[in-house]
Amino acid sequence: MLNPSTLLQVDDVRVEFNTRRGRAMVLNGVSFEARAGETLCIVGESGCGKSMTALTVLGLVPQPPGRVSGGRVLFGDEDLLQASSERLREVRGNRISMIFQEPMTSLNPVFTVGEQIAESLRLHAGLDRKAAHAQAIEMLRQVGIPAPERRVDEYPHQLSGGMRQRVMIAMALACRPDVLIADEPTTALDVTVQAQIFDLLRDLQAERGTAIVLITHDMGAVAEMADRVIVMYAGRVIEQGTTDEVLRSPQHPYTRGLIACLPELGSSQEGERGELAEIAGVVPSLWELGNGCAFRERCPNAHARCAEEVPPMFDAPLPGQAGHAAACWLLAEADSTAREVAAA
Amino acid sequence: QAVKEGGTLVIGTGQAPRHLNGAVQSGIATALPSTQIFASPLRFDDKWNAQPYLAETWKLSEDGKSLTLNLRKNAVFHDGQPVTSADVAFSIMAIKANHPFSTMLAPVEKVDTPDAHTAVIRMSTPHPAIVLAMSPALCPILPKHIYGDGTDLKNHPRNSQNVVGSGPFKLTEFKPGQRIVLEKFDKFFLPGKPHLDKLIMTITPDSQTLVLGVERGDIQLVPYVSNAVDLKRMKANPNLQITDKGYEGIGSINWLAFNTAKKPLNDVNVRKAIATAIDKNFITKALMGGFATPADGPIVPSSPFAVPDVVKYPLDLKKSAEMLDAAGYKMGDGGERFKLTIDYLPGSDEQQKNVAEYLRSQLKKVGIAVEVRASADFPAWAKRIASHDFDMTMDNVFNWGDPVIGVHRTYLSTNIKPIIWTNTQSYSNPKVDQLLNDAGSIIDPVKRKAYYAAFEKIVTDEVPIVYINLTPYHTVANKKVGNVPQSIWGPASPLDDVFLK
Amino acid sequence: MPVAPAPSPLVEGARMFARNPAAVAGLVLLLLIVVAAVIGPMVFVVDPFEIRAAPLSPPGSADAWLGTDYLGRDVAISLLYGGRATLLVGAVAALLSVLIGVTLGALAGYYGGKVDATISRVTEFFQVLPALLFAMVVVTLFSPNLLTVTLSIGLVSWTGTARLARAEFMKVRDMEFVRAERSIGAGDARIIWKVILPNCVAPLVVSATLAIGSAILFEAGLSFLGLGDPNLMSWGMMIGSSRQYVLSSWWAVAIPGAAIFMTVLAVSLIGDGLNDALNPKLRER
Amino acid sequence: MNLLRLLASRLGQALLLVLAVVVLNFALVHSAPGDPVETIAGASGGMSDELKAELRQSYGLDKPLPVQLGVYLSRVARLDLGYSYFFNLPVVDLITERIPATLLLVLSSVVCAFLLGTGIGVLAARKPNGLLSQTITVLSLVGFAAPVFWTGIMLVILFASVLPIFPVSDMRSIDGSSEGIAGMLDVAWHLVLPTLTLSLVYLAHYSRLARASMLEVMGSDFIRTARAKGLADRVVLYKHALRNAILPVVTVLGLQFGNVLAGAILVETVFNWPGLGRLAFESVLRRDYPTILGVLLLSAIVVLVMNMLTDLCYRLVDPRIQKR
Amino acid sequence: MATPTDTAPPVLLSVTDLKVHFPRPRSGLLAKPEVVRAVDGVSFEVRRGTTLAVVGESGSGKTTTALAVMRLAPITDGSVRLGITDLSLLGDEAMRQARRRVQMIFQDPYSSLNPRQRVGEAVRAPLDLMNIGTKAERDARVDELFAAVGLRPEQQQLFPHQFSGGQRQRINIARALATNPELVVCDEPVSALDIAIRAQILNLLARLQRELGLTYLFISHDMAVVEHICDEIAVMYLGQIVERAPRKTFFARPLHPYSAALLSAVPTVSGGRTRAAQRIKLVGDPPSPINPPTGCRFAGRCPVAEPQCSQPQQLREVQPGHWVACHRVEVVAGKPVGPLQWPTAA
Ligand SMILES: Nc1ncnc2c1ncn2[C@@H]1O[C@H](COP(=O)(O)OP(=O)(O)OP(=O)(O)O)[C@@H](O)[C@H]1O
Ligand SMILES: Nc1ncnc2c1ncn2[C@@H]1O[C@H](COP(=O)(O)OP(=O)(O)OP(=O)(O)O)[C@@H](O)[C@H]1O
Ligand SMILES: [Mg+2]
Ligand SMILES: [Mg+2]
Repeated sequence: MLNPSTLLQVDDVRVEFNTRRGRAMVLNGVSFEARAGETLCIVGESGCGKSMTALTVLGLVPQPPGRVSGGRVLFGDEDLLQASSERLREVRGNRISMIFQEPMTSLNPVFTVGEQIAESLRLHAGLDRKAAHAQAIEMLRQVGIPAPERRVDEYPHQLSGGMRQRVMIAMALACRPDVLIADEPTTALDVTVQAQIFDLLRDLQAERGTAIVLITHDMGAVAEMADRVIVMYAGRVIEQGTTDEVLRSPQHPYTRGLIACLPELGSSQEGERGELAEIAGVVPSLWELGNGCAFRERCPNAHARCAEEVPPMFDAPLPGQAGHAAACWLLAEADSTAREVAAA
Repeated sequence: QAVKEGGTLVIGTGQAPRHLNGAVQSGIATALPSTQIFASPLRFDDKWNAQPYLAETWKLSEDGKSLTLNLRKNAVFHDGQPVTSADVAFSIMAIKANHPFSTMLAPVEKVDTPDAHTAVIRMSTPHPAIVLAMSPALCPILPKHIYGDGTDLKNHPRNSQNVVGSGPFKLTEFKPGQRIVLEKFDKFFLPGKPHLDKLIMTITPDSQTLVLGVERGDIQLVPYVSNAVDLKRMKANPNLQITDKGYEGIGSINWLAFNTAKKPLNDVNVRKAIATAIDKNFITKALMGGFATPADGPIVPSSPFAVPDVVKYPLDLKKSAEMLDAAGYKMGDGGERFKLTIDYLPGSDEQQKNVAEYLRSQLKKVGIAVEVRASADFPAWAKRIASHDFDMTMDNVFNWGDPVIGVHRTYLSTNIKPIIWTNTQSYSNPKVDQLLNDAGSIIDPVKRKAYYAAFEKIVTDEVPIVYINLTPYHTVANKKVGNVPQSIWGPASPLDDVFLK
Repeated sequence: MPVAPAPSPLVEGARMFARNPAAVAGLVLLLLIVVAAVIGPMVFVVDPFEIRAAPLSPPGSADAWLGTDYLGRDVAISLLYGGRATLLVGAVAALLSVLIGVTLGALAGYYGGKVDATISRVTEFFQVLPALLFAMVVVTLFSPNLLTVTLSIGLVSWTGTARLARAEFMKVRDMEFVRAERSIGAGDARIIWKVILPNCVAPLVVSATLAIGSAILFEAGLSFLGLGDPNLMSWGMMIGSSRQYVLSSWWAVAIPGAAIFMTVLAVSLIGDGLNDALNPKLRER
Repeated sequence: MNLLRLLASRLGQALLLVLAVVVLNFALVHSAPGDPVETIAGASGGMSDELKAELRQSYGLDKPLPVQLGVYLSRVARLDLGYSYFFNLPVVDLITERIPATLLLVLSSVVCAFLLGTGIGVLAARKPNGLLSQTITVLSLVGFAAPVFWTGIMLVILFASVLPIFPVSDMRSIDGSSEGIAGMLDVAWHLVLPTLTLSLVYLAHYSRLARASMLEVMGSDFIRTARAKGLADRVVLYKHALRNAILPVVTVLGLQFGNVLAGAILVETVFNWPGLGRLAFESVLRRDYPTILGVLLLSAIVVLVMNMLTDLCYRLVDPRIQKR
Repeated sequence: MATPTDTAPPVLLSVTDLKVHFPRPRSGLLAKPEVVRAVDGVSFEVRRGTTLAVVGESGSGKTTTALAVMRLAPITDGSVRLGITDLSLLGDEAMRQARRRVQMIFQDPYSSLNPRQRVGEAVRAPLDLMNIGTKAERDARVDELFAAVGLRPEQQQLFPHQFSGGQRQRINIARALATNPELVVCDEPVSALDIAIRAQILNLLARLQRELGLTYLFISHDMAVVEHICDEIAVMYLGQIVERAPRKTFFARPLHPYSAALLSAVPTVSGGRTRAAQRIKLVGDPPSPINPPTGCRFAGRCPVAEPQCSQPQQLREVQPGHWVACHRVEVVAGKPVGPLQWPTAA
């Protein structure tokens, strides 16, 4: 299964939060891999653990109250969860870097953007002050900021949201990382600006072969950006596969529902307007997950088994979709029938 | 004991002088520095005897209406100008015009200056206090060439800056409210004096700081200490010497004054009843730690005019109650006959506030409800008393040497004025007026004493004032200090004799 | 989904508070002090100014177990009676300062613009005046008694609350539920007092608690300078009047000081506890 | 250019405030019962009515109040604060002589409290549940709760008798006419206890504030960004967090200056420090109106200047401010 | 349906040349005052029972327009007419009375409910404030509303924090419907919600419109949502409407370059990467509303701008019901043609 171009492999990672309300299982065995030159998208509803997954990779889970209680994060053949904090710092911002959701608050308001970019260059690339400054200007130019010589000495509050997000990207890419994790980099931005940012990410990836892990909740963005997708629900990966596979033939009822309930552009041209499909109910509380499939309460096809056992990943029963898998007991039946058919 | 020359004496004081010119400002705060800077015609020893100072000799005429002063020829001011009779004449007239003790030089009409070193003070009536009025604290001789420039003397800029006198020390630094630094005047007219090189007066309103300073040896001399707790503490200190001599001149009495114009205090029997209910012994022993002595009359015992034969009111609560009953103030509901207020001079708790509070609890025992009215500051108290808006008040009043200066003012019916430290009791007895006026216009001390004896008998009988105690002023000095001032004016006299061992 | 019984925010806050041992300790301490100050004088009906034993008896003496001051007044009894004045002045002055502060802050924060500018100037003005000095002047000018002392403390110490209230009101004013309230036709008064105020109550309660502490300290400071009500035994006055004798009777200063300290400490502990209990951010954890 | 304009407008506002302070104080002082002449009369042992009237006239107290105010304002504008009733010296001289002592005390306390306070606060924020952090929470409460004059007196007791290593009163040794280095050392020596006393309160305050603000900043997004860059904890803490965390402390510092000055009155009284506070206190007791007015005015100016200075500091630390 | 024929429903809301300017606090005594032209001359009409959607970038003045319609933002100039009443002229009391006819649903389900008020109270408040019905009638109405938005009556006793985002938005809707309003202004009612919840709320809104004949002024920046729900659409850019058209016409062929660019920028599941590759690329960010350019406000970012664009642009009707403010839109053979063609493959 391990692809030679795999840069980062997350394997069965578990994170829990100990709070006054009790223990919340925020991540319950999340696995995925990021490959060079490829974009992996993580989608899911708010609170399903997308950001936490990203933070776990970089060892930034707030501790306490959080705790990584299991799994491995393999970077090369090194388990980052076991690495020393010095080693982690060497990796962060250098080999694996990250862009955050809120460009408004993710930049330090009291330093110039140039300084914030140059800082990681000085740290990781060992550049001196002048060289780092020059390189910062270069980075700003590369992310498409006009008049970078002037902008480099400005403070974050003097820039618009889109520009700030570009600065974040410049900062993240300054040391030419192998992996870039982008946590909803465009949710706070307008669509026209989002498009610019996506274009930029794509161009930079094409140029450098960076592996991008893009976290989003927008299916359209997934379709546009992703090579492969994982869908998360309540701290678990419930479906994974290539973008085409997951979007065209979703296997998990949740994924299916998610795609069906999207209003799509172009609907006006298709005659009468219909009702949108709905997924009833809400995401269960992470404190009360219990046994069984977390989606069972909202699932139209739930049956007894769903309440008893957490479904493992089953390969999609579709021809030619090797990597496509989903965690649903419905597939187990299909799986077994398929196997029976194969055996027969 | 051999006198040693030189050294710096640090004097600690709690009172900040407004300025340093004793000619226009009374009070011990100013007197302390003023007597070092300015010389006066005469000075006094510890037995009320006048001594030569600027005047080598002096003579009071037979009729008591003129005093001739023969000045030294070698006396110069700090700026080098000689001291002449013109300066004396100027100063005496200036004091008459500006000093708050209006009775002190009231009879003075003019000062003749037959020559540069003779001054003759001419008075309209015989004035018994004239010699005492020549004391350092009361009659500083100012240089006419400086203070005679026509500027209002009370607000003269040279009262606090660049002050020039002819005394043993000259001013080098005056930080208002903080410190005064004086240096030996090397052309002082008394040969070989002063012994000290430098005098520093450090002003600290906090008595604790003074005590600490003395204990540590930072401060060598503290005058006017009256606080029992401090005195007790310092008395126990082997490095310190402590004396109550030197306060005969000012003659400070702590007393309870009645507003005799107000009911029920206009009734002499009520006043007597109150006096009878007061335990002076408790006050002096318990409240004042045994340092104070009870006072029984208007003139301090150390004065030549004091008499022991006055009406006294030994403590007798039962009798007091009977007297009140007899006066028609029967015990009402809740054991209360009537209500009174008592004020006190703010600032010196032990002498004033504590006694007032003691009186409240004591008078309650005979059925008088007393409310202690506190004044936040001196002006608040002064205003109440001056406007006669009080029932009783604790007060602290000085004899200032001669009764003419410090005693008459309290009892003369002509002196019922809206001013504090006048006859704010509204006490009026023609007999007393007569006695005082007579005593104030003759010179013969024996006759005067007789008048005062009669006076004392009357006022102690009519009790416009209950004399509580003599203020237990003490001078605390380091054992290293020699010749701690002991004259009747104590520290408010030139410290030219003081030295450091 | 089963519906949980609706816990009111108050109950929730109380529960949070009860879980904080320091805050509970503060509450217990304060209750003890208040009870002592209220009940004490009822049990020992005496004149606290009365001289009861030899002056300067150290603590542990037979007649006065906390000693006597320079006058022979019982420190323990003074302490009981003094607590009344101190607590009373503290509480009333704090109330006054909170009232002024919240009202002005609310108006400034809610209306903004010119109202805000005017009120902010006034606030700034009172901030520029050194509070204690100003209070000293007021008290001496108008004779020191319970009323002037309380008023002057209230008058000089409201600025902090006003700023806080202003900031909170500005924050809440722009929230959508306030807009929603206006869109259903609510008037300014209702919005200010019924809608916004309850939502700023947490920081304001905390600030009010702390204001009590400050007012007590303030009263003590004035009394210490001799500017308290002289006919009223208070802790600050005990310190102020015994200060002259501190070298001979440390207890007469140390004990009332410790009482002030304990009271203010208790109040601050409660304030801290309330801060945690009323802070929804912390509650979620 | 923007800064200049801003400074000018701030200055204008400050002037208005000062004017308001002057007018209010004047009105207050003159609306109160009690008469300064009574004080002078009292202090000089009584005075006749004519003398008092004369005195009133010479101080201009006989004129109608608005006239007095006008005269006072025009004199204030010329930096003439009149003559002290008590000392009969120019108030300006009296005050200027006391300013250095007070400024020395206040600044040294504030600087100590600020530096130490933020330092401790930051250390505590590193481990919000650690021992140091808990200690600071407790200590800051203690510092807040202890009346400043009481702390001072306790220190006096301690250092007066038990451990006499620091002077407990005044600013210089009594006979110390020492100049230069020795004089400065002498002053520094005397400064220790008053500074300690005054700074304890603010130390408590600032450390608490710094800790809270630091904790808040440490939870913010940009700190996560800095971490994600691979910066060492030290750099994150001292470079990225501290500059932001210090802002509320600076704000409070500026706002509280009036309080610090007030605290100085108590401390100056306890330690007999020859500063403005003591002068103010004594003038209040003596009803020395010109001096009281002068001190109030000057304190207001000092507070305003300090506010402006903190504002300037704020500008240096926080680039966002320039936009407003 | 969207073409103005005799059968078209009557106009309910009519906004004419609306301007909302906010004076900015001066930065100092001497600084010159600045004005934020949040809404700068906006006109539109909404017909009874239909939905007009307003889209635009963040900061383009959508919310301000909505608030001005509600009289919650100060109207600098222009008029807002509801039926025959001119809301902009009403006094305080008359406005209070008029409020029962217009209600609003806010964007953020978390901050639009008073955290200290039980949700039943929140829904009741409009009835109480406007004195509608007796107490019993009000209780009944609240129950009815809860049922209508799909909540259980016993949930009235809970506090907002005990609800999920979607439920809160239902409560908001219930509150807005309490007074039986004719017009409901919805300011981004679903943009803070998760995809799965979004569909529930959109369906609810559509159902309520059908059942109650509501009129919506629907503000959003999500083109897909807008296309789903609206009858007419207005595109705002920097305080002005640049294009207004019936749904079908607009989504088939937006005319204004900005509309075209906006539409092309929306990523879709079906479009995927192909669509991304074809999109109209814009550069830069919208200028500030403080000192907007005098001419076409989009000219700075417009790929087809020409010197003439610095002239003020009038909104003109290029085909019945289709208005656009771009002089480069031409009418060729009765059909309007925009300067930027997209999607290239329709
Ligand atoms: N400090 C914390 N204490 C307790 N729970 C936390 C904490 N931080 C995060 N969580 C929980 O962890 C879960 C996952 O959070 P995460 O931020 O990864 O979600 P997400 O998928 O990124 O959501 P969003 O789309 O809203 O960003 C959430 O349910 C959240 O409640
Ligand atoms: N009260 C106000 N004072 C000053 N400026 C304001 C005010 N309200 C809004 N603005 C400004 O008016 C402009 C338009 O704001 P508005 O909220 O209407 O935009 P919007 O289109 O709703 O944006 P978003 O999509 O972000 O909600 C913005 O630049 C905003 O900063
Ligand atoms: Mg997230
Ligand atoms: Mg908006």
